[in-house]
Amino acid sequence: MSDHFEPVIVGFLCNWCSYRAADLAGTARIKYAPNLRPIRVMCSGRVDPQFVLQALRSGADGVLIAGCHPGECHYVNGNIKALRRFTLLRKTLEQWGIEQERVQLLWASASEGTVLAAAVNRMTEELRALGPLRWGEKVLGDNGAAHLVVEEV
Amino acid sequence: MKYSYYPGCSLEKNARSYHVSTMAIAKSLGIEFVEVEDWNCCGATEYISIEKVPAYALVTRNLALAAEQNGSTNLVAPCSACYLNLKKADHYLGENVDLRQKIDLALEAGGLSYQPGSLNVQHLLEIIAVDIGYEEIEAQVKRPLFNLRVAPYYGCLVPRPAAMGSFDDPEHPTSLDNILKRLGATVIDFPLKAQCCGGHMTQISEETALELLRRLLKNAADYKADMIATLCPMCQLNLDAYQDAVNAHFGTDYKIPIVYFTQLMGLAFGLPADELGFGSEIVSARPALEKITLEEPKPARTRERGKKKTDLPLPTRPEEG
Amino acid sequence: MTHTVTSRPPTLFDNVIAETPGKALNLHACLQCGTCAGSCPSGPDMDHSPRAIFAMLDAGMDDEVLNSNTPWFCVSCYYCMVRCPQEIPITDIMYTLKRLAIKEGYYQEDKAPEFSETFCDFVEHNGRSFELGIAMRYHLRYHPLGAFKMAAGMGLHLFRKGRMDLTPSRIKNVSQLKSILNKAKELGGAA
Amino acid sequence: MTDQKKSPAEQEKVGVYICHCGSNIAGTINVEEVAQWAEKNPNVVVARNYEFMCSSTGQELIENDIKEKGLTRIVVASCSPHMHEKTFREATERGGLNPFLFEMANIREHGSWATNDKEAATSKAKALVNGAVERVVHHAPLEKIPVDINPNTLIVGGGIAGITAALELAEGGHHVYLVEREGTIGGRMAQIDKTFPTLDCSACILTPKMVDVGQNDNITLLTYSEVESVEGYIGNFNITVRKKARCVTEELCTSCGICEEKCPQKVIDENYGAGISYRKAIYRSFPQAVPGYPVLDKENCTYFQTGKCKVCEQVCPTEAIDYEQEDKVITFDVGNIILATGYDLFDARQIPQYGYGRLANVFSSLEFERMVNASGPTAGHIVLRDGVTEPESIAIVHCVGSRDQNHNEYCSKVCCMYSLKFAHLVHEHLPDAEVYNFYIDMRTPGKGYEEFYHRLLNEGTHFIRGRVAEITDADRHPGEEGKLIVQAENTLLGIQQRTPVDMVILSAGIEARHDAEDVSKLFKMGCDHDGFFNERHPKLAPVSTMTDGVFIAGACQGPKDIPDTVAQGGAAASQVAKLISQGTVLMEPVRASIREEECSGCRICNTLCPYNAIEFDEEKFVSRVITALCQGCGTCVAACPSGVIDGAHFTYTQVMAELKGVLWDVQSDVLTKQEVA
Repeated sequence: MSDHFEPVIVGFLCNWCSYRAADLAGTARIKYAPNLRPIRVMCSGRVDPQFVLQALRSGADGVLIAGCHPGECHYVNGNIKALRRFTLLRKTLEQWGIEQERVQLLWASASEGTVLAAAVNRMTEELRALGPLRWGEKVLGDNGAAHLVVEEV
Repeated sequence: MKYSYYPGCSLEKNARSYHVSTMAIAKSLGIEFVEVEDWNCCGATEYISIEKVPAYALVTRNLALAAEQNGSTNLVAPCSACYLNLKKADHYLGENVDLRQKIDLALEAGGLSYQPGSLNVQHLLEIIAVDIGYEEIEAQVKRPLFNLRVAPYYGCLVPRPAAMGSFDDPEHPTSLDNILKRLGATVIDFPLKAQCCGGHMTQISEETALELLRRLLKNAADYKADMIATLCPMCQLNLDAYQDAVNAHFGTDYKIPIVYFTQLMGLAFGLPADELGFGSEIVSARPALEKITLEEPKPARTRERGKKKTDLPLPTRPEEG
Repeated sequence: MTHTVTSRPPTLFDNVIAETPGKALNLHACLQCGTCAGSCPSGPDMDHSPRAIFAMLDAGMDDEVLNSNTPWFCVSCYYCMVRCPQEIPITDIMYTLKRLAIKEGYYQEDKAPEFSETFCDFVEHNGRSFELGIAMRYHLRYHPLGAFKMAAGMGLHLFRKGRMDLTPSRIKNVSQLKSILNKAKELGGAA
Repeated sequence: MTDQKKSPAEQEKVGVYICHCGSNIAGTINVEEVAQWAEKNPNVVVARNYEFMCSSTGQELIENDIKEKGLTRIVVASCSPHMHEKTFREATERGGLNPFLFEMANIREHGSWATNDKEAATSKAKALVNGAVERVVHHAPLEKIPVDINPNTLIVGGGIAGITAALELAEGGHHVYLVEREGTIGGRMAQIDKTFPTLDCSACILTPKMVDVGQNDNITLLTYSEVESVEGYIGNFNITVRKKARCVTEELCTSCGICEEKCPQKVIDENYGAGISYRKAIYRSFPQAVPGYPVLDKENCTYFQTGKCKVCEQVCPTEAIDYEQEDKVITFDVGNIILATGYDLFDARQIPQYGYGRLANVFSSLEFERMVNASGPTAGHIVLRDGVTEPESIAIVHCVGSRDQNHNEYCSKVCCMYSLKFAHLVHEHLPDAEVYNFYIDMRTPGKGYEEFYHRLLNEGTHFIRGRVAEITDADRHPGEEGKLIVQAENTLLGIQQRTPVDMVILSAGIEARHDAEDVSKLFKMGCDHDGFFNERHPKLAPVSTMTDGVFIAGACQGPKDIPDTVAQGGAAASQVAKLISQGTVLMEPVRASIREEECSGCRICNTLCPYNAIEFDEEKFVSRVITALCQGCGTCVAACPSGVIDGAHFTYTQVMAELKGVLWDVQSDVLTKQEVA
């Protein structure tokens, strides 16, 4: 493993809980790994599996999907839908030999800045251990054939 | 039911009656105990006061042996101190990586190894109250202990610390109460049921130790207990063997026999007293046992909410609530 | 429970936490509420209450702490531990304080250490303890009169009841135990 | 996708503005570097960095650049959009652009404040800025959606918070539905004897307000009722309430109270009476109950249990008793909702060492409130459980179940003060009695509170600093016989004290209602892990929730004393009044829409929508979004197998663009080949 590998994590944070959690972490000056690159979505239920695949293809080493706790979803149960998609997606990714740690789902309420920060730290550690994703070698093989399949997902 | 059995040093000699009565009731209840081969002392509360790693190594050798001899993954200790030391070692080794690594190396030096969590450490009281259950106990009763007033005494190390998961309440345990009730005994609501007997304080400051013992004896006497039922050799030893010393020191005259709950179970199960180790207690239990009658006492007046006209209603008791 | 790590040399406070298994870090969160001292059966005989000991640790009064008889009077009843509103493993900390006191060469004469030590070398040589034998030996060694009193008091009783003998039983594989303990000592140091 | 067709990215002229926020951002992030770097982006016309972008001069920068440089898109990199998105959208609008052609990059909360590593922070900032730029070029102009506000309001909970809010609104001429679970309004305040620190009689100041509620035509009072369902959204909620059968015809009942008087069935009053007094099977919690008609409690009614009795029916002069009465289900519409559901008292039985439930003379604080109350079981006489003996010594135990990791970690805020009040009341009723207050820290913040503490010091209360370890009846010495012994360390002396007393009062803490979580789900808003309802902002929006149109007041949000509770009741009311007078609210145009021509009619989205906002057109065999109902979560957008649902402002293209933008520095070769191909 390259000694100074810093993973890049894309975070899809829901507007009502986890994005605010990240805001709170900042406001409370909680220092955590700068490896997360947050993208705001209204609800974790908006996270299209294609976003995740695109993120991994575009060079992210991991993706963190964060939403409100079950039962606290601003949109009743979008987070549960996210959970369902996540479970399926993870299985698919495993088929391609992509480690579980690379795509994670987190519940963090607006008051849980520490939870979010801790999760980012933990995930960063896990990905440092795993090393770069190397999507090309893993999924694409030499010709981009497999790639097209991915596009269809 | 089959269990690995860790008697511990006390049960070899001073608490022989605990061992004998345990084996006796085990037969009636269909429990099979497989003694751990070549077990060693758990270190009591002393060893850990001197050296940490060796103390844990000492205890863990027993866990390793028990796991390796696989009589059963349930390891039972009748002595509270042994029970806690075994349970604690298993718990902290699982939790504390640094300690774990050291202990692994130490055991290795003796050609042993232990994987934390691979044994379920239980106290004798737990398997009787929980695994066997009160119904089964009641079913075995041939000679109910009618009119025998018993103070259930748990001591410290079985109910506490609850942090590692305790089967009973750390402040107000009830399992022994329930067992004794099923035996037909009159169980007193013993406020000091989980207070401390002083442990090894007798060896450090007799003053302190005797006061702790006095409190227990006084309170049991205030509640007119015919005897105190214990589940720990140290508690039994202190309360029994130092009762004279307490009387001498405080000018009191307590004569409260201290027996193991297993002895009372055996008695109620109709087993002969001499097979239960009776007679080895210093304050004789005979006078108390002679109080046992054949007919059931009238139910003790339970506190109804607002008995007298003036009374204000009482909140329901925790057990009921 | 996060605690910012600093570069300063470890204090006794730090060592106590480091040497105690379980949630010892909670010690930082002590409210000084006194639940521990209020619960302690032998508390009245301690020269400082457990709560005071924690305050003293925080104040860096290391000598006073290690000289205190408080941990030696702990009867390990664990009441403080289950009642502590900050979930501090107080009983385990008391064990740690004993070990550190011995390591640092503190502790009063004819108090617990000798008893514990007697106990321990017994166990190390036989693999089994037999409290009464040890008690006797301890008293004979450190205060013969005490020992006499003991014998007069309860020893004889137990003797008659066949609950006490002076020959300890031995485990078969003492050599295995010894090698385990020696390795452990080498790894563990005194504390 | 549609918005790809319009406005090809290249043509957009983006302006980027990096805020220093004093040193908050500039202290960690090299704003200069980020700005220069951003300017290299082909879409970026101008990139500036400025000390305070939210200042008027900062905003003018944007406005002028739009006019002078003909910018078509704006990106501001500063704080969280939850802070200043509104500000900069307005600036964008003033500059002459549609406000939604703006995007914000959060480089403060998510950037400079989250790390000390300047290099990392700077490159993260670049990524976030780049993401915003790539995204904003795909933005489309949008209009906010106006929603009418129904002027009626639902208030749940008839305690002092709910009462205050109801009166504020009703007296302002707005209609209120006040729903209360119990048979009467009044809540906790009605149980209390005196209020600290002024010691005025709680009932005396409360009951006039209760009467006002009962008489106000603008208030529809629904007692012995519970909300069953809540549909809709701000301005347009549809509410269903179950009005439980009280077996009394309200129109006929004159509240004479004869039924109550003659009812043969005595029941312990666990609720209003805190379990220390009795009521009848048909009862009013207290004489000043509003409404005045009683409730028949079927579980304990002899007639309902045995089929015989009917005494109440016989004695009722107006034939108001109706055993056949059934629950009524009522539905109505409101524009806003205020939750004022109050609190539960910590159950002291969870701390066995305090003996509550085992030791007769250990009382809970609420039991004592009732006892010392003139309308209580002993007509205000302080006596032991036997109902006659006056205690000569009383211990008051603070922090029961509070400030305790084993129970509630938080401080319950009111216990110190009410414990002081108890001490005072004992001095008043039993001048010779000794009073011991056991406390960890004495917490008396509030107007006149510390002064009250000083008053108690002068009244001779014994204050012992130490958390009580245990309370026992196991005496050790003759002096302790027949007493309750309170064992604690006097931490100021460093000694263990055993204090023998006749009576112990446990100052139990405040907990969220046992069913708070269900309630929060019912109203689609969150509660914290202690079960208290989450406010929108702890400082700046204490009575708002994350759900528009739903407000909270009083102890349901966290432990609170009466003044704070009343203040919140008023605050919530004024929030609602504001919305009512606005008449409409503008809602984010973040809505889904289906491109019907491409819809395959698979109907997957129909069932997914949590708001049933998607209808199916049987003729055209396509699905259609009812914009008024859509809340914009985007679940359907993510789920549509043919990708023909657009989530406005969060379109596939926009998110994908932002995604690739934030990953500008790690794009793998394979991908770029793909992109080229």
